[in-house]
Amino acid sequence: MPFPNRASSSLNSIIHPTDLPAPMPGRLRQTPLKNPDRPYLAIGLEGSANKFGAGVIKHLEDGSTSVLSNVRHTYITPPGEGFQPRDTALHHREWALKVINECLDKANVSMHDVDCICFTKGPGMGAPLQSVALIARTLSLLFNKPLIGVNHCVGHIEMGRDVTGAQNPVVLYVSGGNTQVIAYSRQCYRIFGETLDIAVGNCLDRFARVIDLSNDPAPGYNIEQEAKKGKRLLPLPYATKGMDVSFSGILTAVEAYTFDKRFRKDGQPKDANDQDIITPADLCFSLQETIYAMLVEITERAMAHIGSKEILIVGGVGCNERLQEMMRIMAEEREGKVFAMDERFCIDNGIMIAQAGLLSFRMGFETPLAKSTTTQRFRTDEVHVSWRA
Amino acid sequence: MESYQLLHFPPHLSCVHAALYTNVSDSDSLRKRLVAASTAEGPAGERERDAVNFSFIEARLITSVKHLRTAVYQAVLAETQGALRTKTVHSEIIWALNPTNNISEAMRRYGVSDTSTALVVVRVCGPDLSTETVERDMDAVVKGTKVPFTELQQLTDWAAVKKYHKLGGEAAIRDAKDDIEHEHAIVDGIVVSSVAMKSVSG
Amino acid sequence: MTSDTDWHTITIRIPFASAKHAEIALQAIQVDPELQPHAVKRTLSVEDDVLIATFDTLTVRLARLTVNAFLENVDLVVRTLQEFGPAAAQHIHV
Amino acid sequence: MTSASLDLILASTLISQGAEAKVYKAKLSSDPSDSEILLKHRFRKGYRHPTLDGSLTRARVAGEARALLKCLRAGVNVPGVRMVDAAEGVLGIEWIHGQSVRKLLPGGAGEDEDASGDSEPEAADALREYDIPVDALMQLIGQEIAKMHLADVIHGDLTTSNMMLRHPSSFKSRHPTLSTELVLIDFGLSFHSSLVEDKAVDLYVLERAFSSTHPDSEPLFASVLRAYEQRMGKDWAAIGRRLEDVRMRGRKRSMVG
Repeated sequence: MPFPNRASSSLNSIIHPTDLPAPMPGRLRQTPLKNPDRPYLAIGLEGSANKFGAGVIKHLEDGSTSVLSNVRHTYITPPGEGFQPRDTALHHREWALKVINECLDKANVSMHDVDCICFTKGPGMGAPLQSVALIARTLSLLFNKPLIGVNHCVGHIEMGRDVTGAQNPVVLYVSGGNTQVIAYSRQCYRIFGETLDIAVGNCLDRFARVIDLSNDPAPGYNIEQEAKKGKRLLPLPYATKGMDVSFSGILTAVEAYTFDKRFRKDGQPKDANDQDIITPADLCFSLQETIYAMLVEITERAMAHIGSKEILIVGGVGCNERLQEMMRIMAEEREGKVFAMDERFCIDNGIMIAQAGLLSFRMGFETPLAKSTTTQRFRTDEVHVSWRA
Repeated sequence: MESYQLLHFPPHLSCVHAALYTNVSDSDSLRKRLVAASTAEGPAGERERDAVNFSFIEARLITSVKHLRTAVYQAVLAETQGALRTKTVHSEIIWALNPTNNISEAMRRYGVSDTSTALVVVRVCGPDLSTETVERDMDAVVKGTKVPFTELQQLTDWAAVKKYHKLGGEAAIRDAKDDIEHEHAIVDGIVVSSVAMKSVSG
Repeated sequence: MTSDTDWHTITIRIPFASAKHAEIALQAIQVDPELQPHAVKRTLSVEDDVLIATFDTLTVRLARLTVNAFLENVDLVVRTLQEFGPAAAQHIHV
Repeated sequence: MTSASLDLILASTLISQGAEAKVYKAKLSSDPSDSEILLKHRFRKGYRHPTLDGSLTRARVAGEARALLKCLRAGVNVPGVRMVDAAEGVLGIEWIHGQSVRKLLPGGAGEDEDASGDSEPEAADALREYDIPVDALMQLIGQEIAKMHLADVIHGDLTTSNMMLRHPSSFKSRHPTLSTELVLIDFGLSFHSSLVEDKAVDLYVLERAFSSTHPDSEPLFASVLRAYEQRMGKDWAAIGRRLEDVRMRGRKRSMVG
């Protein structure tokens, strides 16, 4: 029996659920963020992984926001290959200025008009983050604009809240580099549960490489299309441990099936009576069903515990329609609601960095030049969410 | 004889009748009769199987009424799910009582044997069979004295129970060494739980 | 093999379109520390419109890697200055 | 065609509903002398592929039952198993007549985060009803967790809601002075491990639960730890040290971008 495969023991969820306040239905605390006295503009630069994005956002006097532009260029590697930090940084250096110019043109603004320049401080890949920060600093010095270092994940959350209007959702952040269940509490996005080893997107991308799926537009997208043709559910280790999840065992197990004598790489039976076969589509199908069920489960546990009925899915893997569908089924069972976004905002982008950056700027935060370094490790719960009650 | 209903099973499996017999004298011929009945041919065979259509359980291995009823419940549940490991619900009760999955071992240990002197006899059936009929049929098959189930715990061979359930080195037993009655309660607790979860203890 | 006191020293002088641009390049680049501070010493300065960078490294290989990375950063800053410099200069401060 | 267990559930009284399971009070037979039991039903999850849902539910019912049996054999006070229908995801266990420790300690009664002092009197009264001083209760908690860890069972969700005191009126105590007994419940997230790390984390989760549910309960948890230390004997040193590390590490994993 392959289940449940206990992931190698590691620290269980530390922020114990009871840590979080039960919601206080009556008292909606006043948000410290006052409406701006005039329109505010910010440009956001994102390059923590293989996508370079630049976006301009506008905060209006009535408290609403409007996305003036959101331009992105993705570094796509040939099938069977992942993106390495050095090559990704080269891609960002080559494309950044073009994308920034395009985003300013589309927004019909110049650098002089922005109130601050926001960049991803982390987490992410070292060389790509540093290249983007270098550009941000140069622009900041050139136009004498304040710099705002932004946590990549907080960017995803704030953009998600703004685009979807979710009030206080449980956030499932699933991407190539991260897997976390997050809930807001006392001016901090607390990590409720997370992966004990690799991120779910990383697991999908690496399996896509094993069966040579294209990376264009993204390996995860191609796994999803392949999974739709899958018919057979193959058992894989289902590894949730409290609020945490683990994917490395599943990746090993699904890769092992490709050496199974029943595996047909081309997906076709050898001959008429070659019935008991395993196709790449079956593996993609089984992989998705197992890992998304795990993600929905830890999200539901977080919702049950803090009594929330809203779910916000952010991060590249959040674009996956099967994950959204499964989350919706779970939410409906709890009379809850799922907020998901399309690929404009789900996938890494610059506008989310502008949004989170402008919020903290309007609360008086600024990153001094000397502190405008980047970091590969920047935990979501290290950010002081000053703009929320 | 005691009778009760199982509340949520199909009618033909909803009534349970159980009696405790001591001073059982003819257990060897009863065992032979059961073996013969299982293979007898034609209408006579049917009638014989009907006559002995009970579960004959070694009373000295039963630690409490709860122990017995847990085995009955799980056996009837298996019947409703078409998941019997043995031929009938009555043989399934005996299988459920044995800590291992080995059917012949279960029959040998928990079923009637040539040396059985005390038996628990159980009949699972529908409401169509009156308690009087069941009791009459039971008495017709077993030569012994019916006693109330309160006597059960005096008959229990606790050493055999501990041996079969491998409770020798267990901490729970060590902790209770001074108080024999408490130790029996602990053994009963473990045995009842083991029987209840046998379907998943594999 | 060099004894541990022998450091390789390389000095690079890079002229910029203006002193302001050279200063911007210096400030932008110096924020990120060298990855191996024990084996690479970096000093940056500006004289008029020239950015001067001096690197002391323990090994020749480190000299190559450090200078290469530095020049890549300079290239990025220069291209950014070229792209946005004019727009920054001609805006009349209101 | 509904199943016997689903009919049983329809006839039972729903007590509570968590993310994964609904809990009921039920009776298996018509005999009044048969005591009621607690049913935990891991209901089907619509979002999961039926095959995956089935095998997962079976595995979890089995896991929880095995953990309970392992504890029973090791002498840990846990509810006995009364009935199992793994296919339907139903686990029947002994109904514990008593009160959860959470409700017996200050701050535990109110659900609201800042349950003010008003819950103090109720908690204190309740505790009197169980005729046990707070410190003795902490001792029982420490001992019971130690016995569980000595059997290499990790609970996985230790909170004061997952511990109960048996009501003296329905419990024949063998203890010289105490007329109640502490019972650990809800082994839904438990697993087998002999690692010091897992035992330290179990304690850390309880410590966090204590501090967030019961205000200024540091001294209470300290006495739980002392009793745990005594009962663990030579195994305590490593676990105690690791608990320090776990406290320092706080949220454990640094996150690669």
